[in-house]
Amino acid sequence: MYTEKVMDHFEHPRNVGEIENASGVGTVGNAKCGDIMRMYLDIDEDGIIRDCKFKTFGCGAAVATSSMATELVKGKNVQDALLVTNKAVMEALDGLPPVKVHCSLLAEEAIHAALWDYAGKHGIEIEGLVKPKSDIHEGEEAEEEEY
Amino acid sequence: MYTEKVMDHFEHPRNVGEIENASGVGTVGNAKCGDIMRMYLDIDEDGIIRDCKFKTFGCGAAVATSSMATELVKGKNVQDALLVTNKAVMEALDGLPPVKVHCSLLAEEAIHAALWDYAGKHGIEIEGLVKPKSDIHEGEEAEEEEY
Amino acid sequence: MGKLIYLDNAATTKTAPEVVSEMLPYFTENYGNPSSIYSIGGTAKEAVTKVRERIASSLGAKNNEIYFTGGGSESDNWALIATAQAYEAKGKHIITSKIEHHAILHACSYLEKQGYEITYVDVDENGIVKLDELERAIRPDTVLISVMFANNEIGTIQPIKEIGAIAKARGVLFHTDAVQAYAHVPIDVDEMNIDMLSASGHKFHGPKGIGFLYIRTGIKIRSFIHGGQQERGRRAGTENVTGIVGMGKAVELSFSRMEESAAKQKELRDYLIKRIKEEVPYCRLNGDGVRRLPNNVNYSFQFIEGESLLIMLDMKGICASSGSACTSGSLDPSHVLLSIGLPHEIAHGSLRLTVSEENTIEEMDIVIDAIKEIVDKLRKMSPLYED
Amino acid sequence: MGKLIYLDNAATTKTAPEVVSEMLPYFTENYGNPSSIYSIGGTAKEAVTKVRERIASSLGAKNNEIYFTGGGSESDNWALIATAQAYEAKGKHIITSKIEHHAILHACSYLEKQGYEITYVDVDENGIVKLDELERAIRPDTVLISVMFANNEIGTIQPIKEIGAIAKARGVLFHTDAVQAYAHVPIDVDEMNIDMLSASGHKFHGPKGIGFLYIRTGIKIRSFIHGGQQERGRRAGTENVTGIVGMGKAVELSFSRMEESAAKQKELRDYLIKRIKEEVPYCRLNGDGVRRLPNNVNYSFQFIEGESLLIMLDMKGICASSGSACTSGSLDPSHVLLSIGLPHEIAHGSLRLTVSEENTIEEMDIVIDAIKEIVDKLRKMSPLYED
Ligand SMILES: Cc1ncc(COP(=O)(O)O)c(C=O)c1O
Ligand SMILES: Cc1ncc(COP(=O)(O)O)c(C=O)c1O
Ligand code: FES
Ligand code: FES
Repeated sequence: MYTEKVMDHFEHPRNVGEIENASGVGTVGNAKCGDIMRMYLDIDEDGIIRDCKFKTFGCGAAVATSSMATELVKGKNVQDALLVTNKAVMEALDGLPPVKVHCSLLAEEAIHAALWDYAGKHGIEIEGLVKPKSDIHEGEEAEEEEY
Repeated sequence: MYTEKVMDHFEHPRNVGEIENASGVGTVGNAKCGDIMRMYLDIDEDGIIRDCKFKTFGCGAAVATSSMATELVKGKNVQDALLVTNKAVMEALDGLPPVKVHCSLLAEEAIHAALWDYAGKHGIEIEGLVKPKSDIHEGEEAEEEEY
Repeated sequence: MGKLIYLDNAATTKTAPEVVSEMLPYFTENYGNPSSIYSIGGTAKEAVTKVRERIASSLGAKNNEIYFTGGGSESDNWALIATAQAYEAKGKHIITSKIEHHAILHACSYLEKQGYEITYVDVDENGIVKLDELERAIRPDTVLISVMFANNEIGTIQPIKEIGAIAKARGVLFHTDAVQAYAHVPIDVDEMNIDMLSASGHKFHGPKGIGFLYIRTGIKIRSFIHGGQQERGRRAGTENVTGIVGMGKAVELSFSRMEESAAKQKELRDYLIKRIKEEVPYCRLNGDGVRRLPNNVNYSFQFIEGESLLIMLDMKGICASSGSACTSGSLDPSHVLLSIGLPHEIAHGSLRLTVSEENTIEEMDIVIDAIKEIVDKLRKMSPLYED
Repeated sequence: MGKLIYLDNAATTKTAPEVVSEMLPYFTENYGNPSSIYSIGGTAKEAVTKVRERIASSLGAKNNEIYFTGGGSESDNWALIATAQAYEAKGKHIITSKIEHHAILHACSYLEKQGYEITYVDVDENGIVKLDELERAIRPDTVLISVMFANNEIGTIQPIKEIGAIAKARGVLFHTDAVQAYAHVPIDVDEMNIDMLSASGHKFHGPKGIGFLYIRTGIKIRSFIHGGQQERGRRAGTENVTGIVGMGKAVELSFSRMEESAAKQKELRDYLIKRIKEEVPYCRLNGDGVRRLPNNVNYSFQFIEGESLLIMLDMKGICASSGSACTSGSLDPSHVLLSIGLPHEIAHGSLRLTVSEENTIEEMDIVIDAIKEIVDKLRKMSPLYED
């Protein structure tokens, strides 16, 4: 069901771990829903993301999107990191099954949450960054089911 | 679905045909329902059935029971012919599928109708013989069906 | 089984050997549950997806408009019952024809008991639905028209495109029971404005116990069998992978040679029709002469009864049918033959011969000779003949 | 497919080669419609009859109490929906458990929308239905109790005989979904007071897409799929002869070696349970220790998520399942695990291993090593672990 790229990132996830004294840390998701993603950012004085690590409790897609997201934001400045949307992550992974799109949203939100944390701590405003939802599932609406 | 005996009587029906100037003729069934049986009896002065012939429009079981019924009544006296019930015919044929039981009733009724005709013509009373229904399906009740 | 002549292809067909070969690996190797996550489940799932695509493209439909079912009867019940319930708010009136298969008619009886109203439109003497009557039957509370593509007993092909156009113009959904037609004659759901379509694998050399229902995108779908998330949550039950794979192969085979196959069948059909008409007195061809399935011959022989005829044909190794095989066990004469105006006693004496492309003209000669001999024998035994 | 270790026999099983051989002649030789009158139809019909007898005798039932269906889900839907409708006049209340398969639960949701009332009885922490609660739930308008024989996720076997006794004493019908239990453990419908029972062929090395429903004589039966006269007019549709024949062979095989097979499975099961408990920290065995299907192991591993675990097992050629395969596609944690009291995050990290008698202890060793390695790897990646 997953593309080769997804499987590769799942089997060999890049940047797993924590960053001590990270510039920003963001945690999103909800263990009740079976997915939690935590993103650590190490950002230099010029606003360049020097390093990025993650820890994820979630499905294969959640792991792969975390891994890909860390790869994509590394080296970018905080403003450009906002361009790493869930769509960008999915494209970089050659796509995800429809039922797994929300896992990539989790990755986007985790980056935003880490950036928000960083911005708050440093009194910076990142254009276009809004306060992330604390629970990615909050805004979702249940799909209509008919029996 | 039919026993060997039924198949044998169907494939090689005994006593097919008509008897000219028969002592008694009985027709039962209903073309609308797909079954008509006509029985011809040739009865001597002692009330012995010398010959018996039939014509049948109907299913395999109808043909076989007609054939068997003619065999069974031949040589019997009119009183004993009443013992050739549908049960007797079915037994002689080693049984019929449940859905085909009514075909053997047809045979019984055809004999009765022919005997009734004979009795009427000759002013005789045959003990236990009642006027046959003109249509064998009259008395039947539709099976309850549930959808 | 010896030298059988099988002329009951409308009842069921021989599963093609290529179909069986295609199925085999899915029994003992790729037996995984397609809903599972591991690779052998994935193999099964891919196979199912490929068949879905193949069927969709055979109808001009989209992949996600094809739902696998356990056969034609389930498809018909689903289409009628679940759709009736889904559109209850709009109305509780359904239109169908008098010559539908029992899977439609009995589902309609069920709905009637549930408070729905059904109009059964008449057919003409050839079995063609009366379009003007159909159109007049449409009411504001009509939600669905269900008319079969081709009749299983007399082979008459309905003016489906015209019915689809009427349904569309009047904003009514249109379902067609194409169990006898699919993979036998070309069908395009868009061109014909078909909203739902039932088919069954074993009618075109696929396996028994598998079928599908086409449901056009945008139609409110209720499940009929509730449970797991299979078929996008619309039809529960572990997928019958082997059945699906087998049906898929049968679809491929049928569509790759549909024209030749139909031509061959028509040749056999027309040969039977012609010789019987010329050589057996007191007979009547039932169904339309032109708008007719390539494989169907249906004759009534006066003064004789169908079952006797069938058994005698069977004794000669010829498999045929009288009325619909699905209703044997019932002794009533066919509702289809009564609807086209046959009197009861004639309806009882009907014979359906449905050929496949595997039959030969030599077989037809044997069959015709057998029919002549048997009809003669039975008439001599009949109290109705020369009376 | 290489050296797979298949441990998902509760999702579906490999069709036994003997089963496939038994089916083959019914595809291309004895392919006749069993409802037809001629000999090849008769051969098919006889085969169907033989299977019906075999299944009936395996349950202590009568031949005419067995009805073939398209699988477990259809059987469940039929049992619930048609029975509810048939007994409407008596009442519209049904009792079931919280851990039923979705085929039951979603059929219940459907009935709720149709105005029926359903009571969902709790289970204890091992997944055993609370009998006192069940008994208290019975009302004058209760028409049916439906409790599964054994659970598909955690393998817990219910006190069916006790439930049957309660139902009988209170004059309520009792249906059991025995899809996981039939042909795995002995069942006697009279001794256990079972009025209706669902089973599915592919759960015991038969083919997919075939199942049956046992219905005790005397129970009012409504059809679920309406149409032809098959199954004595109760379940329409051309009989899936190959499916029936295959299921029949699987029944024969299963019952002829049920004890040895169960003993072998229990050995594998208990080996897995013991070693995992001893060697993997933060884990919890779900389901009852004793009243448990011979083939079922279900563990929750804290801090990790099931799908990741499954994919990594798959990469090592191990087929397993997390929760019920029938609901994958859904991302909700298993309702069964929640019902036995697991918190959501733990329910997400569950693994079901269901063995067959073909598995070996050597395979179990490989699986245990793989689990240890993967659980470790995933925990290292988890933000919940050592937090
Ligand atoms: C307990 C139970 N009931 C019903 C079903 C449904 O059976 P099927 O998938 O054959 O329709 C299953 C398996 O999927 C099951 O495990
Ligand atoms: C027109 C038509 N509809 C529906 C069916 C039912 O199909 P199945 O027997 O595969 O359920 C049949 C055949 O039996 C048929 O000929
Ligand atoms: S993280 Fe929720 S399913 Fe992927
Ligand atoms: S004569 Fe009526 S079915 Fe036999």
